[in-house]
Amino acid sequence: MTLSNQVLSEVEYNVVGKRPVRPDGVDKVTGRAQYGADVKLTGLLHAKVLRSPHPHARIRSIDTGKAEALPGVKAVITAKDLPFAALSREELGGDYNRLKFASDHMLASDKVLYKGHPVAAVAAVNAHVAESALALIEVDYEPLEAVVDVRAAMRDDAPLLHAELRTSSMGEIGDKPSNVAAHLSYEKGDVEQGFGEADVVVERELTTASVHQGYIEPHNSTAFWNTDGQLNLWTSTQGAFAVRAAVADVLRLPVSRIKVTPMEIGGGFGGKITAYLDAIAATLSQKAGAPVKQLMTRAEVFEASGPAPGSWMKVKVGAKNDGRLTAVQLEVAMDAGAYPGSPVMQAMTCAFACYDVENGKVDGYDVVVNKPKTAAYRAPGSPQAAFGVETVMDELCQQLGLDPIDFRLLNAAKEGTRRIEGPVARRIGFVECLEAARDHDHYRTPPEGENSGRGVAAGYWMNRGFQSSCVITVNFDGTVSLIMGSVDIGGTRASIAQQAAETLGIAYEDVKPMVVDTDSIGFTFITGGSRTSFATGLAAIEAAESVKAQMVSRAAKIWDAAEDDVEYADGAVRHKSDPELRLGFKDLARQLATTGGTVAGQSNVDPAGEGNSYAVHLADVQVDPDTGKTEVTRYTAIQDAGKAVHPSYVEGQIQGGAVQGIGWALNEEYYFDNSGRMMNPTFLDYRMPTSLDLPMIDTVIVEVANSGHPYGVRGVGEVPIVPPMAAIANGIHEATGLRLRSLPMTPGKILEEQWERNGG
Amino acid sequence: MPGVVHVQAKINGEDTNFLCEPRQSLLEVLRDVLGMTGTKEGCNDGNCGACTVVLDGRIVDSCLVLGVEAQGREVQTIEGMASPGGLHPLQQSFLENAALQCGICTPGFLLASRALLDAEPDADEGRIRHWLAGNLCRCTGYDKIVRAVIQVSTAPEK
Amino acid sequence: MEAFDFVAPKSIEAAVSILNENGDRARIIAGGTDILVMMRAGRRLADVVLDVKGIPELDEMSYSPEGGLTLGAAVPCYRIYQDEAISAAYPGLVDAASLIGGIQIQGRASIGGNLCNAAPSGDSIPAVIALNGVCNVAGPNGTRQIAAEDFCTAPGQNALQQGEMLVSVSFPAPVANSGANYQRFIPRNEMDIAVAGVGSSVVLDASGENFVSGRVALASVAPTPVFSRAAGDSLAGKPVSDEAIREASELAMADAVPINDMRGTIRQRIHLIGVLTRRTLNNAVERARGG
Amino acid sequence: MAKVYIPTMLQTLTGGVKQIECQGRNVRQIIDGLEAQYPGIKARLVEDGEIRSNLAVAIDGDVARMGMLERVGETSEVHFVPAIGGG
Repeated sequence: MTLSNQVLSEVEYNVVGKRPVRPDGVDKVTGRAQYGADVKLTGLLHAKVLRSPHPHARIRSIDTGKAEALPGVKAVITAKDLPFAALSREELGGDYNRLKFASDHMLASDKVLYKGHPVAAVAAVNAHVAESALALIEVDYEPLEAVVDVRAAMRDDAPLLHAELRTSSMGEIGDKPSNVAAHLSYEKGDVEQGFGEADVVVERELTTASVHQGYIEPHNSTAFWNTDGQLNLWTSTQGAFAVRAAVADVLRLPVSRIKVTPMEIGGGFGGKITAYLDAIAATLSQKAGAPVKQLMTRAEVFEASGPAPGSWMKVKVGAKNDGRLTAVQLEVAMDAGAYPGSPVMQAMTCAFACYDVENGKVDGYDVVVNKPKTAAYRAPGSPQAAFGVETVMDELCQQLGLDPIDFRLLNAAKEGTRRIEGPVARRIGFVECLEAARDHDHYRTPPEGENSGRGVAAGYWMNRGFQSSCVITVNFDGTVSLIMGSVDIGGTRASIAQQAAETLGIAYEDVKPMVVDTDSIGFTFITGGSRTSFATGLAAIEAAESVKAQMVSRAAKIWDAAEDDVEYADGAVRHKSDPELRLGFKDLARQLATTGGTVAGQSNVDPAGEGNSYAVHLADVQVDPDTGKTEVTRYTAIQDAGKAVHPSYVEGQIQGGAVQGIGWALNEEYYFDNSGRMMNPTFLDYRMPTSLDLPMIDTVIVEVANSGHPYGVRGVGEVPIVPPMAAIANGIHEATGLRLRSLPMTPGKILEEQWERNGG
Repeated sequence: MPGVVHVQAKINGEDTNFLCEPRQSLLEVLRDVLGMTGTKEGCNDGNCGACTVVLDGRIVDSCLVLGVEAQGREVQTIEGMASPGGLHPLQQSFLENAALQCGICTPGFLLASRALLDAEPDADEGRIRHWLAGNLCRCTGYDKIVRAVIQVSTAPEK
Repeated sequence: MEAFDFVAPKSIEAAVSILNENGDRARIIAGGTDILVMMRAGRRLADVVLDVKGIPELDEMSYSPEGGLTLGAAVPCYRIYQDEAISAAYPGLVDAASLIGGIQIQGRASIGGNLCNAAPSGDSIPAVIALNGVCNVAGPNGTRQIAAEDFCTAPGQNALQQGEMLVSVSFPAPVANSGANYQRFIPRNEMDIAVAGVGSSVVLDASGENFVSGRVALASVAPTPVFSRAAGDSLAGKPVSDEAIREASELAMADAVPINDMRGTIRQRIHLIGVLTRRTLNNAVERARGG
Repeated sequence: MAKVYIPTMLQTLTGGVKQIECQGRNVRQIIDGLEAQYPGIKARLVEDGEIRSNLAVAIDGDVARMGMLERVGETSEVHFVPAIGGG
């Protein structure tokens, strides 16, 4: 391993911490892995969705007659075909709004709320015919004024998206309709007093644009109803059970009538939790009496799946001359898109989690606007907040003349730090990350080249547990099958198999992991929130422990010994007092058939004890003063993984997250015209970084064990996207003297800032 | 209404006959007509490289080629990259270097990388980054992909 | 995409006849990298698509130091930069050919297609204009030539009449002490549309110290690529100097009439024309001096 | 007695009190205890018998898996925190 990727290990294991080849790797490098778009069924129809060209409009009428008459068309549906249309308001009671939002999000009934909002769908013999049929559907729209900016949407005179939406302030409901769905506030200590004690106070307003997760595989779903009324779905999702629940909700079906098979997934990053197509494909399939496959185009992915929200923030921090923080405050508004539910609460929770400060206050607003409903995107909410907080902290350091790492070490959150929303941190590795950054060759070598600068920023994600199920069955040849419900996006088959192998004391190659459908495993929450290696890993460990206990019992039977006299150690079962009696895992497996049949361990977990993630990033940038273009010339990401189960894939998560952050920092944005239409729904104009835009991304994995997991695992997938925007902004400041307070920091914006500084 | 066209092409070394509509792209033909789903669709407008195939020795985006244009020509896809004897060294290197996460862009990267190293066996990091700029990957940040290709390249710096 | 017929004529005559019969319901596919995207988006409709790559004149690339370069309209970009003699003689053309799209796109896309597509941002067009390129057109009434700077008439529209097709683009043989360069500004380093682009060519005197002539053309700052005659002409007879190059860049900026859109603002684009004109002229001078 | 932290937005209901000691072996009993002292507070925390969808209860820093049924220890700290998903 080169020095560019370091792992600072505290504990060595046999399998955990090694870098084996992933079990699904060969299928993926040979093109044999089956993704959702690859599903083939006899008599398969293809579906297309008609989408609103308007960001905001009332639907007066929809006429599908001509489309239905087109040869090759097998079914056409609108919102009238969804169960919601048949339910009365009285029947729905308090559930009315929630179900209307869920149903209208699938297919709009009375209003369209964003360009791309589905209004009808067609199933036909092929996608070309379905597309032709879309052009024959006549929709009479009454266009309405749209609002896409989060602050504009908060104004009293803003066009209202939902007539019945009122602001909920922790259960207190506002007295008139509003685009502000929720307001939350948390406070610790006394911020007024804290700012009063400060020698320096910095207060800034910042904004960020909507960005997309940018997975390369578009959404897809294939639906088929068996004649017994069982619905089968094959789909690309981060959570098969989440799809099942969402479809059951919208189609008013019991979950037992839906089987969801998660296909290989071509990237998600949070964007493949929402089920956009499945209910539509299912409804079309029911109407047509044939299986229906539906694929989104790239433009549909941009316009009608969930971006991360745009945001507005006001950040205020105060410190003594020695750098000690006295008070921090954040006001943040995030756009939820067309329906409530932005990650503003995550932003509030994460914003100051890197700092131990006595006085703090955070206020957050969840605001609906005429954009597609936002979805989760890697550490949802935290990157926006970190852009605000970490750039303002950098300005504070500059004013105080302090090194940014020394300043953060002085104020670092550590075990015992009480966060603003209340809970107290357990053992966390932020200080260790800062120290690793300070001691890194990168930080000790000045940035190279003219017009260059270095930025430092930190980030936090809380990580999550949630429910997971695993089954381990022992094959008679001594291998084990590891069955799980966690979809594998970035290599979790490997990391979970490693934990099972470590626990059983057997070789990694002897564990055969597989991801199965919703009928074949217990409820398992999504792959997301940096939970899978932690929580499903725990489930695998528990299932393995169950296997061990049963293997002990079998050996006791074979030896006619008491179970208490037999123990499991190092992949073998042995008699505690008779050294002659020892059976390796494989030898014992061979005898299972004659001692009662196979052994299977099963477990369901819903663990607490997730360990929080911290990261520190160092970014060197070079800014061309003539064009305003920023090149990232060197980049190092330092992160506490607790324990890196498969360091290569931890590095991969860190590198991938950092690069998404670099894209977010420099070029990625939803660009809207004056009427609120997205103008750049292609990979050409939505500029994600290419290989030519980046240096190698060096990593340092710090391992401060999480006490909530036997091998010390924390989550790793989310936090790498949190620091990059601020790190790059801080680097641009060092290179140019300019403080960019709006994302993305495009060449055009940098030129504008230069011109403004130079007097127009 | 225009009908279907009979096309003869050599695909992964095999003489192949298929029928397609003129409007069907080579990508559609490979996936929907021939059932070769290893070639992936990411954008359908030539901006992601997931559908990269080799057409008469050059890498192209198969979404921007009509199936009928394959008439009399030679197409190589990911399905033909490994030999019966085993994986191509690049496939092996991608596995060992963890150069894939979700895997959807992987076939395109592998074909593009092979085309590069076939033409320039000693391609260095800069050349590799330039050559692969037409292939988007959102999971890896390219670091491990570039390293995997460097490892197979004969470039002196490793 | 709506259904269409596909034909692959083997001669210019056959192609012209199909084009003439079908008017704008016939569309030519060469590299396909633009036309298929536009047809899929419904921005171009066709009853018949003509693959012209089988017509010898369109697939041919011929160069001699005396006669210059004739580039078949369907010759893909990679063939230009893979040819050592052409790369050495026309580095300014290679600049453009090697930055259109990525490697996959360069395997198919052609300079001729770029011209016919007539996008304001077409990367190769300023390079072709700067190099005095001439479009060789065939039609029902025979052949004619159109100067590259007159070829694009509006966004997505060109000077071809009913039944006409672009056969090739001719470039005069490079004269002694000449050099050319194309550069564009994009926010990424690849796979992007020019926010602004400039192609420049210069001829120096034997000393290499004085401009004999110059040509400057601009992309993405008007409804079509712009030939900034004033910028190029301003160089003639002047000593090579920062001052002369600055004056030319100001004249180029004056010829830029861009709009504000998602890719850039008016001010940014005009500013970039200044930057890129200076950079390309300096680079062209260096090449003219044998650098 | 568990130590219950009152969210800022509900401190109007407690007359500015930020923390109270409360008896209860699970979250339901804690909330009932709060309601007994400060009528109206339960409606702000609970909807249809469950913690409001955008809220969660944290017991000693761990988000309650079982919502209203989560056990609360004798000396536990109880917080009402934002409900968080991930990506």
